[in-house]
Amino acid sequence: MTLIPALAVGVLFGCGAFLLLKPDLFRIVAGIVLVAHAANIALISSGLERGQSPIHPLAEGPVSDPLVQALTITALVIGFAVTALLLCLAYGIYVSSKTVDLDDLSHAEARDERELEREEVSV
Amino acid sequence: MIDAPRGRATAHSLPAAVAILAAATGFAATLWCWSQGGGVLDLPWAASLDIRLRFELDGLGALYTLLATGVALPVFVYAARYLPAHLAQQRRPASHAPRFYGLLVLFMVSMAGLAMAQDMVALFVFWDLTAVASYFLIAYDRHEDSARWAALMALLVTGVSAVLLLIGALVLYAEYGTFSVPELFERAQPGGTLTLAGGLIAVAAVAKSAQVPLHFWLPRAMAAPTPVSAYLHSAAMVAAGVLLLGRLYPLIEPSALLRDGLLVVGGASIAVGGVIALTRDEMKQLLAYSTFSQYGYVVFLYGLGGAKAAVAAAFYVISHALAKSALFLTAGAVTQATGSKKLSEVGGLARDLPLLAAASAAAVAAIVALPLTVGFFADELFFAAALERGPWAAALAVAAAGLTFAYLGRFWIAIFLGPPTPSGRVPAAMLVPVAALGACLVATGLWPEPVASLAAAAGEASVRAPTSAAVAYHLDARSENLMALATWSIGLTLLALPALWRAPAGAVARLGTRVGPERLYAAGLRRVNRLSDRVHDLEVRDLRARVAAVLVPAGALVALGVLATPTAGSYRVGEIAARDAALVLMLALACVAAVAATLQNHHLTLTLVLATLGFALAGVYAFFGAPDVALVAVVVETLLALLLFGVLALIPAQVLRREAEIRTRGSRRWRDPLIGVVSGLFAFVLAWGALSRPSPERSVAAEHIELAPDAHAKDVVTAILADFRGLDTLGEVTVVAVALIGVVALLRRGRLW
Amino acid sequence: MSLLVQGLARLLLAPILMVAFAVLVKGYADVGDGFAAGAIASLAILLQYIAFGREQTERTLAIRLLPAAAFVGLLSALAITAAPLASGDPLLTHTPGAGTEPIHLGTLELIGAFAFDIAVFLLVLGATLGIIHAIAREAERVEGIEPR
Amino acid sequence: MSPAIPLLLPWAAAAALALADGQRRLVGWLAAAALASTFALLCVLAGEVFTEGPRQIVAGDWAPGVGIVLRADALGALFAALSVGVLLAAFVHELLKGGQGRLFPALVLFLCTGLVGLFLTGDVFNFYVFFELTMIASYILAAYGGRGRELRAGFVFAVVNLLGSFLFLLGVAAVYHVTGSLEMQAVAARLRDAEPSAVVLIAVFFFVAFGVKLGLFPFHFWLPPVYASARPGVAAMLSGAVANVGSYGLLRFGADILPAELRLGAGVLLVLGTASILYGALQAVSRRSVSEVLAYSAIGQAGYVLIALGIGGTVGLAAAVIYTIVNSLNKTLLFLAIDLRGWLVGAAFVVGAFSVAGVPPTAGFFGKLALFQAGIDEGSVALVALIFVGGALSFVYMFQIYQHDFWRPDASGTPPAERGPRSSLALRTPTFAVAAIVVALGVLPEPLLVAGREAAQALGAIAS
Repeated sequence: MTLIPALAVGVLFGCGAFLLLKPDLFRIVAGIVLVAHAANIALISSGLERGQSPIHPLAEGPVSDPLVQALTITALVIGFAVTALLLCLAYGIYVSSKTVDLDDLSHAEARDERELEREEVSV
Repeated sequence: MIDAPRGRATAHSLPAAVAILAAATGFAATLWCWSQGGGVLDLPWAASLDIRLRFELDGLGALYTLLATGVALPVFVYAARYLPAHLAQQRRPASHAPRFYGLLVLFMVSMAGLAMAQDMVALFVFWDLTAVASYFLIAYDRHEDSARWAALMALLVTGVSAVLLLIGALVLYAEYGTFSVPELFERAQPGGTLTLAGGLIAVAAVAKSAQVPLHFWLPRAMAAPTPVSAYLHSAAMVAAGVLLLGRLYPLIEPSALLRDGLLVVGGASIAVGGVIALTRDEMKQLLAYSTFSQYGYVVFLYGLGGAKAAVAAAFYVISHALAKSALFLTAGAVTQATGSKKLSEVGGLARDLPLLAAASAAAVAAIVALPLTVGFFADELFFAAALERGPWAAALAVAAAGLTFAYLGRFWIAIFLGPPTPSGRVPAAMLVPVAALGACLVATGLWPEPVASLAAAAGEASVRAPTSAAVAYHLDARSENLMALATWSIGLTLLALPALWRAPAGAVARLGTRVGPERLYAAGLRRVNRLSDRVHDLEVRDLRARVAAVLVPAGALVALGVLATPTAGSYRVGEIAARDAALVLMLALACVAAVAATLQNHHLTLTLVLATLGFALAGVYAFFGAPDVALVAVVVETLLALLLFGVLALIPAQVLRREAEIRTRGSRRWRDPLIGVVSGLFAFVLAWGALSRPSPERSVAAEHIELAPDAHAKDVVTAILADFRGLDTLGEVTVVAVALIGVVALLRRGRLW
Repeated sequence: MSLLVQGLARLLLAPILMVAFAVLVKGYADVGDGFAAGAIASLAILLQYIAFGREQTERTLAIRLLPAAAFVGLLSALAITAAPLASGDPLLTHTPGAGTEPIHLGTLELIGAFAFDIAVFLLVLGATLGIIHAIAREAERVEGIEPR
Repeated sequence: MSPAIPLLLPWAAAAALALADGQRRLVGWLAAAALASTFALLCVLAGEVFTEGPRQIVAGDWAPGVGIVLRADALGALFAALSVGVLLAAFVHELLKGGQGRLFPALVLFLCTGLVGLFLTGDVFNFYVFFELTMIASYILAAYGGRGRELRAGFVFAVVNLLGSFLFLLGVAAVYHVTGSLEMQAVAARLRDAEPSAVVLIAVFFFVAFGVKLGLFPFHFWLPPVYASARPGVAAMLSGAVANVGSYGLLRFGADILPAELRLGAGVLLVLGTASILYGALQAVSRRSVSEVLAYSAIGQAGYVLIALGIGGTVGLAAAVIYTIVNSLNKTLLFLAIDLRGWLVGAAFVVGAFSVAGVPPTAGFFGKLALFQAGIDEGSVALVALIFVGGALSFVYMFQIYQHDFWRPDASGTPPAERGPRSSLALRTPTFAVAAIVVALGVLPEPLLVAGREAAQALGAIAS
């Protein structure tokens, strides 16, 4: 069980990265969600032992690493919070520019820029 | 000329008085201290860097401090009269006056500090301070394009080249372990390091003294008000360059290469400055070219090497400073009287302004080395030093002096002789300083002893050996006298027959404007700006490219990391037991869902796929023996899916549909998946590499399991969350709280309800 | 359909809240913690939003102060964290200390960390509710000006 | 003093003030008071650390590692004090200017909490948590109250930096698996014995994560729109305080925890640093608005920190620390100054400009000096030439834009920076205070130099 979780991390991260390259704001959010999942799998699988749930009283035998579980929970919660924020940010962009497409937004940005660059800098 | 308004006179007179007082006090104090045999002030500054503020009033220090304060005195007196009219003419408030005097005093003080500093870093600090002061003074009329252009040019040339001085100091420090100038002199050994450091220092000095090819900023700096030009050209800023050469001479002199370089630079400056000065019509321009030509003499002298040359250089600086400031003030007074700045527009002023004519005649005489002025001795020493080097140097010296004679003669004759132009009154306060300087030049011409002893002391400081400067009039046919005679005759010839030089000199001047270094500077600046624009146009402005710009280099770095370390045997497949089947299956499901997510165009299906993925991962956690995580994952995924639905429901369906129907086109069709694969690969490599190498040491988790009962908990995970690593939990929930703040800030203008 | 949902929602509210409470108090002995409990409770309330709409839900359930309670929760968590500093111990030092028997309420052990978990519960419940409320209000605004 | 106190104080203040209406002046001033006390506490803490050595406590009174370790060493305490000081100045500026949102004070305090936490924690995962706290507060601040442009910039900021954060988290997971610990000292010790092939990859992930944060070429593309569109006070916070996270992360995780990998990657650092310096400076030259110039300048300045880090050794690390401090003060000063009008504002700006160009008597001079010294100690002509060229370009861009904005009259006859109503003296005070500090550190550099040296030595302490 070394290669398999690593593969899963790779697949999730790659898919997330691919989604991040999309022009659609919501698919970008989905990309962040996937990347966060990849990190969570990496966390949970980086436990140094695997076995029964770490709840006392413990039977004989290996116990699943409780520390990475706690870390994963923390990371999950943080991921939830930032995703919620990112969603609202994406929605805020929609409200202000009536589009969820980054290509449209880039045009707007380029327009702002041209406005600014009209004049040469002269000392 | 518009007279200064009487009101708000205090804005002018008080700071002017303070400045004049400061100059006078400084001069008197320096004189007194010097007469007491100098002195040393040694203060700790930055002990960690081994930098001290060590000042010493040695010959060189005394010379330049006396110049800085002594020339400041008449210049400031003149400014007190000049500035109100200047501001009134430009319709500027009197409140602009104090900063002028403040900057002038800063200029003076930094010059004095530079003159006396005996620590390389302290030298650099005062060196840069003169650049700062001159920057603001040149740009004093900042609404004028020429002033701003000139100020930026002066700052870029002198400020950037100054850094070379710092680098030189640091190179010496790395080699000899000290910033102290006297200690450096003791420890420095001729060789590559010294030549390198000396060369860097010499470049800084040459730029500051406006020597070819870094001379072009100086004529531009004429955009400054007249008192500033007068001061900058005579006793400060430009003088700082040769002061540095004198101060650090023992670091430069050992290298023949550097000496020859100085000879070339000095000679070229004399020639270029002199020839162009011949062609200038604007008074201040002529004087500006004259200045860097004159400093060319000094640089040339330092290039000659030896004690005699060092003394001659010091002597020359004194005589030039006095004379040049007088000439600038003359130009200012003439402009004040006639309203004109050009030689061709004035003439015959000797009748209306006899005092000015006489005083400036003394100044011109001093520079062209006529007897009865201190300038005669300056040139005598110059000729003597050149002679010592050889006949070619002597010939060059004579030619140079002849050129000087011609253009300065032209200057004086054009202003004061010929048909008179109508002129207004010149206030006494603007005449007296010129007269005083002229008188000073004549007085020292008759009694050169003080100047000579000061120059000798300065030369001594430069070459670290006793020197002397015995000057006197000798009515015999010694070679110096013959050279002087030759000079005068060359000068007179040039003056009498302008046809001889008009065409070639004009050609040189035109060539200079067309391909000269100023042109290079302007083109360089423009090109840097253009290049900047072009690079900016290339910059990615698109989020996708921004994300790719993180992922692709990260992938490259990971690849580098893999290549840089041995990988054989460091990746293990690990054993997969039969009981892991469910886990593997769930992971596979998650992967399938992830791939499916990349293929979904519809937002609602995408949300469902994401939820599937989340729940599959909850299963993974469960099979990892982590029920706590699974529980949290389930509720979080549920909340997240609902949130996604909720937000998507706020957006009109057609907007989403249109977005879903957009197909990726062009190079993105293969580029995006490729970047995705690369990113997946590097994440995989990291995860696999790390997972292949479990820590051989006892993990801290084992201690957590043991200690959980001490925390009164049965569930170790909860114990970690609430006790062992409670700070993490506190931080994590704070992130949730801040996310709430963000959401309400975005959607509800910060209202929680 | 909507009647069915409303009925179910009303029916499920109390049991889900019970589950949340159980997850909270049993966190130390079994699976669960403050975060999970808070999230479960907020799911229960979210269900009411879906079934009855924002206005009715907010009328029948007194949840107006819950988003603010998130910060009260954070404050109490901080107070619990900082309390040991008063007696010169490092932050988060648990009471009762190791080896001391805590007070029992039935099978429930009263320990400092439990209070910490309650604070976390409050925070999570309040924060998620605040987000839900903000989105629900936004939905009303959108429907008000942009009929679809 | 326990490092917990300056951590918990802004935290509690943030939670309490989130309940109040931040548009009320009282609330704003309470937040400023909280920031000021945090700053004072951190100064005291830094003083103690500098004179008596690091302060360490373990949360929950457990053994180090079992509980989370909070450790204030010279580097952490210094960066914490610096960043909170910058936040204080920028926040008071925004407060006096008014018009900020209801939750603005609370957000700034949360940002402060995150920063103090991540500078003072001695635990790798805890660092991640505070890192995220800092970043989420920054995202919101960048987008706060904005319409189109700010929101877009905020979104890009969030996405790119989240990607960086998750890369960091992947690295943390790997660190735990390889070492079995999260406590920095134990991690550092165990990583030394670990097989290099995994550790190098961890180092790469950390480097990318902090490179993104610092705005290093080529990870910088998010930075210019964010700095250019945020309100000046927020831009000052981001460039003066939040960007320190990147330098700190590189120093802590590079020089402290992964010194061998840092040496291995020195070449890469130098190459990327060079690219950053040239790219940032070149871009900055012809930008038309001051905030854009400053944004690109920030990219260039990050390159200097990287170069110093690549040179390494006590001299190089000290240069990195000194340069970070100087850069943080410069950026704060300049961003605040462009928001002001009136007497001496130009002077304050020009102090910052001279400091960026490394002209005495400003703190920037000693930053440059330290860099040159590091370059010369390394014996590299190319590096010295690079720092020289970068410095020359900084003269060009700073003074072109200074003259353009503060001197050059436009069609209306006044320079752009003199248009509009004068700012009150009170509003100008924070900016003047920062300018005074920049000059004071240029005149009396010893505190700066000692701080740099001590912090650099503290870095060696863990590894040895």
